[in-house]
Amino acid sequence: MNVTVEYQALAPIIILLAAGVLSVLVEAFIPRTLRRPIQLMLVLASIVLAFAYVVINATAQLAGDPVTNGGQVKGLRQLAAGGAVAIDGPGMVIQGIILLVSFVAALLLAERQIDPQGDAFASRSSTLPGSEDERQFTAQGWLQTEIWPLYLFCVGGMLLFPVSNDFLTMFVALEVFSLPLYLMASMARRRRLLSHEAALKYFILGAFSSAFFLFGAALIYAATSSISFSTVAVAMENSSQDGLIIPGIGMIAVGLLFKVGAVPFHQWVPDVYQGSPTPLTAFMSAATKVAAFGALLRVFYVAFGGMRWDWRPMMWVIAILSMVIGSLLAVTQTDMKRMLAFSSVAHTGFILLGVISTSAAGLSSTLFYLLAYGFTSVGVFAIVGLVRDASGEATHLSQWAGLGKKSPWMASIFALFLLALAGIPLTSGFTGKFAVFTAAIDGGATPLVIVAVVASAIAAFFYARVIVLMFFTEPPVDGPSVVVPSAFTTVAIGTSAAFTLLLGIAPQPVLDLVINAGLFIR
Amino acid sequence: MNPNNYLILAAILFTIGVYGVLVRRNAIIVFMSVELMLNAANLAFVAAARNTGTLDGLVVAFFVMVVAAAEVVVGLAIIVTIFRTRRSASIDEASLMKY
Amino acid sequence: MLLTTLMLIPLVGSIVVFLLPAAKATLAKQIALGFALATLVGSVLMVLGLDNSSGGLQHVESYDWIPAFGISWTLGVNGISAALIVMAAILVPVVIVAGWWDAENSGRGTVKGFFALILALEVFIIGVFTANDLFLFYVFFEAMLFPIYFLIGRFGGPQRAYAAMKFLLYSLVGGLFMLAALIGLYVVSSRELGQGTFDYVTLTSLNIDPATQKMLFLGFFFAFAVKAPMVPFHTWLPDATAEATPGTSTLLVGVLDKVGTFGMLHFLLPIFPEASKFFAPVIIVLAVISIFYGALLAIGQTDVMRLVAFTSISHFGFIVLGIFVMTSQGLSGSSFYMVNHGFSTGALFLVMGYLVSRRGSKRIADFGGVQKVAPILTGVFLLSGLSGLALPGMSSFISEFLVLAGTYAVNPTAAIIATLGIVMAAVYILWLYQRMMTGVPSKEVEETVTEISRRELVAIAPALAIIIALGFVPQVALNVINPAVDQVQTYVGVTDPESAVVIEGSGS
Amino acid sequence: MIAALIGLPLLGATVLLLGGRRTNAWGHFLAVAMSAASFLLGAFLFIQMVGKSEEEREIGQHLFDWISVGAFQIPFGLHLDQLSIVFVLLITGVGTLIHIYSIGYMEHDPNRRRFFAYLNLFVAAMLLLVLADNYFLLYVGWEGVGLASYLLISFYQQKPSAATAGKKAFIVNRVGDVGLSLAIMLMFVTFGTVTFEGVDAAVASGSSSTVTWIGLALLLAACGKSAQFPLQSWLLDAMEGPTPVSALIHAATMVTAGVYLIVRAHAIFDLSETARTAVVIVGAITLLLGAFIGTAKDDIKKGLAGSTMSQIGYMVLAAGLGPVGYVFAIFHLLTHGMFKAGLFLGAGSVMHGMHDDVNMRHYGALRTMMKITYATFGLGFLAIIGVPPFAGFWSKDEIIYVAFSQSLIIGLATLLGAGVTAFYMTRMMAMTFFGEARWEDDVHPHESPAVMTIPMIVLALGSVFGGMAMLFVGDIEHWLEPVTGFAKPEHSVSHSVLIPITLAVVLGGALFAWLRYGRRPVPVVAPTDVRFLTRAARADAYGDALNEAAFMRPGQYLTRSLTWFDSKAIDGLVSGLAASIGGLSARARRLQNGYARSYAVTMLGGAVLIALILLLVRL
Repeated sequence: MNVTVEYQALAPIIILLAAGVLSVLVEAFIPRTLRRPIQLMLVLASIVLAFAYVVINATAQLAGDPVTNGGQVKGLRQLAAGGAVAIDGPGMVIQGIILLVSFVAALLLAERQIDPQGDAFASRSSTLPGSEDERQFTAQGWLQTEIWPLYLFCVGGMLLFPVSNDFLTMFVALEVFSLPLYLMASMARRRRLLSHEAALKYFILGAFSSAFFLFGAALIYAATSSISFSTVAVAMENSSQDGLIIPGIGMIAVGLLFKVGAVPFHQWVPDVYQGSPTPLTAFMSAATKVAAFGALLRVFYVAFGGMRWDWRPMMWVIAILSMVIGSLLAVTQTDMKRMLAFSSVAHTGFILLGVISTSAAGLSSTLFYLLAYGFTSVGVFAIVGLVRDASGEATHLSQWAGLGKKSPWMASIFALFLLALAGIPLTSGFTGKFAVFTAAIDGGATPLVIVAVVASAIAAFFYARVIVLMFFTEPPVDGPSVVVPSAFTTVAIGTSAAFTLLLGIAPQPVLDLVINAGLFIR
Repeated sequence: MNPNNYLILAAILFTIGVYGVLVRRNAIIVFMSVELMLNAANLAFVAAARNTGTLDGLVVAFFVMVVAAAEVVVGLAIIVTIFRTRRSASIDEASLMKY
Repeated sequence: MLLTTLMLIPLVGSIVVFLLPAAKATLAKQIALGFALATLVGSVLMVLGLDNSSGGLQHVESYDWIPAFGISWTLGVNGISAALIVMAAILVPVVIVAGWWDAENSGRGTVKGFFALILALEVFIIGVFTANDLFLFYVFFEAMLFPIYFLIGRFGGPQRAYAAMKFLLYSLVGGLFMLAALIGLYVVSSRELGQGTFDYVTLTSLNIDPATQKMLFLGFFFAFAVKAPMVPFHTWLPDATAEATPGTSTLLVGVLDKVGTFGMLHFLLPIFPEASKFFAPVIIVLAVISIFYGALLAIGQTDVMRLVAFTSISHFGFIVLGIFVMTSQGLSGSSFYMVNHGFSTGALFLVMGYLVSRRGSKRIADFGGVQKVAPILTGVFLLSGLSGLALPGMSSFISEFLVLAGTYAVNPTAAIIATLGIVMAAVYILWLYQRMMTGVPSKEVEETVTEISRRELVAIAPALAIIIALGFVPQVALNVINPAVDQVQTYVGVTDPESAVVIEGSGS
Repeated sequence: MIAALIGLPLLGATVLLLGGRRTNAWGHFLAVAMSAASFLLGAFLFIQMVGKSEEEREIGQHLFDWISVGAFQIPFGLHLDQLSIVFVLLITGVGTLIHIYSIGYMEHDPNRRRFFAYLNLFVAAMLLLVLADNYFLLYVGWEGVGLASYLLISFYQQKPSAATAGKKAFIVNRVGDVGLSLAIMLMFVTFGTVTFEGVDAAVASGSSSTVTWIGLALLLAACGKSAQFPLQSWLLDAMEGPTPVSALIHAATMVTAGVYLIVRAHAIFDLSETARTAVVIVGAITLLLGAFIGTAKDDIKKGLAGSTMSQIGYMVLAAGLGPVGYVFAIFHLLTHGMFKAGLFLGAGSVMHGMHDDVNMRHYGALRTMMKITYATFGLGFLAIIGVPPFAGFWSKDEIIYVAFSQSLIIGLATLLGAGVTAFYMTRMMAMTFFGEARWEDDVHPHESPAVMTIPMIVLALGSVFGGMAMLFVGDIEHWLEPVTGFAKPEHSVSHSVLIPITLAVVLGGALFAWLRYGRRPVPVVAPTDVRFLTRAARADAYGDALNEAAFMRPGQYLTRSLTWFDSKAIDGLVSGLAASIGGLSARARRLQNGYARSYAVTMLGGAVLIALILLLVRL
């Protein structure tokens, strides 16, 4: 059998992976001084190019219904690479979101002004924390660019993850974007012990979960004699192999729910978010969630679409747990990053509402929510990275008292992001919540919405508390201050804020987009 | 003999792997247990391939080996860093971040 | 366009004031006052433009906003909302003048910020009363919270953070349940009409099955009851008013809380008629409880601001009562009550503010004998108080009596019990007056309390003048309100009981 | 034209209140002028009315449509008929006199301007009360006089007792207002109108129970305003106000508004035996209670206040007797208005001369010092105890006569009342003007200035000739008949029998008092070793004690407990909820114990959970 490769359809993925290879070579052969500009150029360029291709593909898809013309190059709503990849509306939207977010996150990673010692990453990851040579390298102001290849591979993997159309591709994509994340998580310049710990936990648990995913895939394969979603879906309709299928679905769910950080697979989230370098946290919290939800949607809508009556109750429980426990635990957090981590767990729960309704509305609302949440999340962590004192980032809540006085603008923008996370009208967060709630009630999940409402009520408390802290409390003496970032971060924050407002005030265009994206291809 | 037994064996291996992850402190051994889980999956794939008479399972097995290798590289790198700083490979010691 | 323009005036004002350099405090005040007065003129023109022969929405304007969810920017007013808007538009300049130095006295926050927030608040107030797309209404309903939240939190008293937080959380929680119900309503409409909508008029024409109606009704009612506030969802109000500046309290209690009762009248009854009828008995009981509960607690307070807050809780009891008896007297009475209450409670809060700012204490016990040192201030106090106890001859009396008469027609028991409330009103006002104003002034009072200033008098005079004028010619307001009320009655499908019919019902 | 009656004094009040200090100099003259003008206008209207034939005497003035909501249509209309005109004359006439008197009485008061403003306000409100053509507008006047009374009672605001008394008066009146409100509501829902005309026309159609309820509600209102049992307690405290106020508001006019209300609503009482009986009983109780209280008071004003209660009791009782009584209720109201005002002004004049001392035990032998006061007071005294041919005799005698015609017990009550009245009034005379001087050292009694004595003289003349004038010249029965209806009682003890008996009782009472207080010296300090009855009378028959036990104490307790409930229970519940969420969160955090392996355990648990749910669904 001859496999044709639809290069245009796969272009975004190929571009980033290729760029990744390229940037490895850059690391290897280009002199240190030149590396940063080149790498940066490479990264931003490749992301832009990939995004351009996504747009081209999307427009081409909207041109006409391509499925008819034999899955050939032109119309791109199609299975690519011999059915291993499905480039369809939702898939492309997800890819687009990932690329946008990663572009903004890249700007954060490139920031070199907010930390007097350089950037957010260890001058040499290989040196021991607190060791003599670490001090030397730091003193000499060594700066690494080795995260860039990792970053590119990571984004490339993320692009593949939600569009992969069989379990193998999906597993590979999962590992391709996870492994770089594990490494980058360990590279923080300050508080390296925490950074290492984060990496270790992330790695062990991540590997653990992906093993579940893989074994689940094996069971499904054993039951349906196929790893391709479409065929699996068909085979499941009339399969007697419940003994294999049910555990299979469960274990695959474990693998994916881990990545989206749903309760009870969430415990890595706060630790990893706290330990990792903050720009990376921004990236993870946004991009990983988007990619993972993309994959989750595809698996449960396409492969297990016929079984929705079986897995829905399970998802109900997970969603309720995520919303309630996420909001509940955030209430008593004292560390800004951890609080936001738990809030992101809660948001996973909200997004699951969209997934559960297994309808066109559910799909589109989930996509919208992902976009909205992605930007808000990047922005919020970007600002967390700016609040610093001598020892680095000041993430303890008490240190945020009275920031509204010191730098009203940053505080106001941060407040904006918090309001968006809390789902206050005229912010993207509200539109997203509104969309998924609507889909859920329409899908007959009213009780879930009630729980969501209660959870949001609890959540409102800790968001509001931060605002009280920033605006209504007197700043402590020797409190931290908001450092003035370079253009990179400024642009990143600006974009996020802009999107957060735009999607709240005039969401119609984006809504049109996600609605027209249509359903997954089978 | 009944090829389903291979699946059962795979399940047992997987369980052993899980058990290892849960009870062993040494990061290396925990990590080995994870590898064991992956290989259990491999076995399942191969066995299933034999059952169903399709090739996909075998292909998967090859890919998984590669991926596992990559994972080893990353994993060991992280574990070694930890070990060098803490002079111990116990993953329980890496518990500064909690609550 | 008229209504949008009406909202734009204070919006522009707010932005202008906000962009001023912090040093130009006086200029900020003057500009704020100017824009507030401009808004007042605009709103008066708006009312004069109303056609009182029809109770439907007027000055309607509608533009698509988020078609994907059938959401549109639909504004329109009927007599009731128009009256409330004018009331608000009058109170805002009053508050600005009365609170001329509040920002400085609070010692926190910037002056321009204070006045920018007040104008921003006015924008949302107009929005919330004119919005006739339920989604839009919800947006304004929530947006309204934040100016107040910051007004309390930035410029309030020692407990301000706590009070602001409590206020915000109560309102947000209420709002969230409303949101759930709102979405439910949207889904219902989309099931019934194919394409979901939030358009008020369309929604009133739906016939939703009773079970669903009840669910949705409760969602909305909870939000409105928290806002109104009704016992037992009221505890945020005394704390808020105790900490907020008098001006803020005036707007909070005088205007914002009306959104709750306005919502019941304008949305609950027409959209969920069956559910409204079903729950009416329970709510009437709640309302009567509120009347007494508020009055008794007002008697028991030792802090003037809290006392006024509790009197309002009692008054809101009357308003809700009038709404849910669904007679034309009850409904018109409640609508008129909302307007009067804005002025009378506003006046009370302001005059209390004058006293508190002089004496530097909110404790009633710290006053006494003020009449000796500040007779005019005392007179103003007494006048505001009398309007607060609905003295016949004042507009508040007419509205209160309309509510009671309207109640008696359908529920004599409730009416009789509620009528006893007028005795307690006399107790809490006159006893307050006795404790604060009469007797021989203490040394502190003699030193601190000075006669009312010209500015303060100018600020409060309009409110008092209106109360008395409307007591003499209430029809000015009622002519505007009545048609809208008839409209509501037709939506609900109720008519006033014939007096003949009532003879049996009343003979107890 | 009619509106001007009200408008003039209202204008006066407004000018004085808004004008502020600027008007201090001439304020009181303006007030007097306004009141007088109003009186002249009233007189003019009266003469006009007399000129007309009986049918045309009733004139109305519809100013504008006041309130119109659905069926609730209230005109802002005035209405002048034979009943209102006599009130107009009484109010403006006595009112003007008392305005004049006050010029002298309040001369040294820094707040004189405010005092006159309030007086004018009162006159305006009282006129509105009697001129309104519907119950709702009447309510406004009703509350207006209440307000004026409140302001004037607590006029000496720095005196806590005065402030309290004012508040008490207002609140007790509010209890009465509940009655009025309910009555109006009932009228509205029953007849669909609240105008006098409409109600009178429709009343027949109402079910008897409803009409009775309306009547009782109106009675409650009357009790509040007219200090009838059980709402009498405020009147005695009301004496805290300046004496002219007591004369005008708490003797001559306002307190009689209840009688006006009952007579005005006669259509309703005509139809309800029950309501009428209730009215009679209330009247009887009050007339005895008031008289009883009067017997033991050493405070001259409080003595008179008790007497006022008792006299109004007579009127209410008469009104309760129905068509046979209405006119005499009004008749007595008018005569009482004159002589009681005169008595109060006399008392004021005495106090004026005695350094505002009100305790009669410090008086004595003043007849020489204050000749005019003595004379006028004496004439008033003769009038009130009902000595022919003085005013009180005619009106009271008629009431006693009618009372006997209705029931023996009631008749005896009125008779007894007359006796007690004679007793306490004689006691008052004796203690004040006779006996030996018991003044404090620094007191130098002196006659009051002309500005005060002239009104007293005029009123004295009224109490001498008023009765005869109204009865024989004015022919009051037939004057009022078109409004109130009038019927001669069927069978009764004939006058020829009754008058001697009455006079005998009166003389008995007077003689008894004279023996006790005229002949024997009066102790300067009130003796404490007295019989229970005296103590009871001194304590206002324990009315306040009752109120306190029945309402104040429970009310305070309820308030306190509710305040506790609000902060602890309701607010506590909410904050408790918040706290429990916090606690729960703090506990749940512990699960996040930082050990990767325990996280893995949780994940495994999750996996198991998922598997279980999936299986459960399959079952």
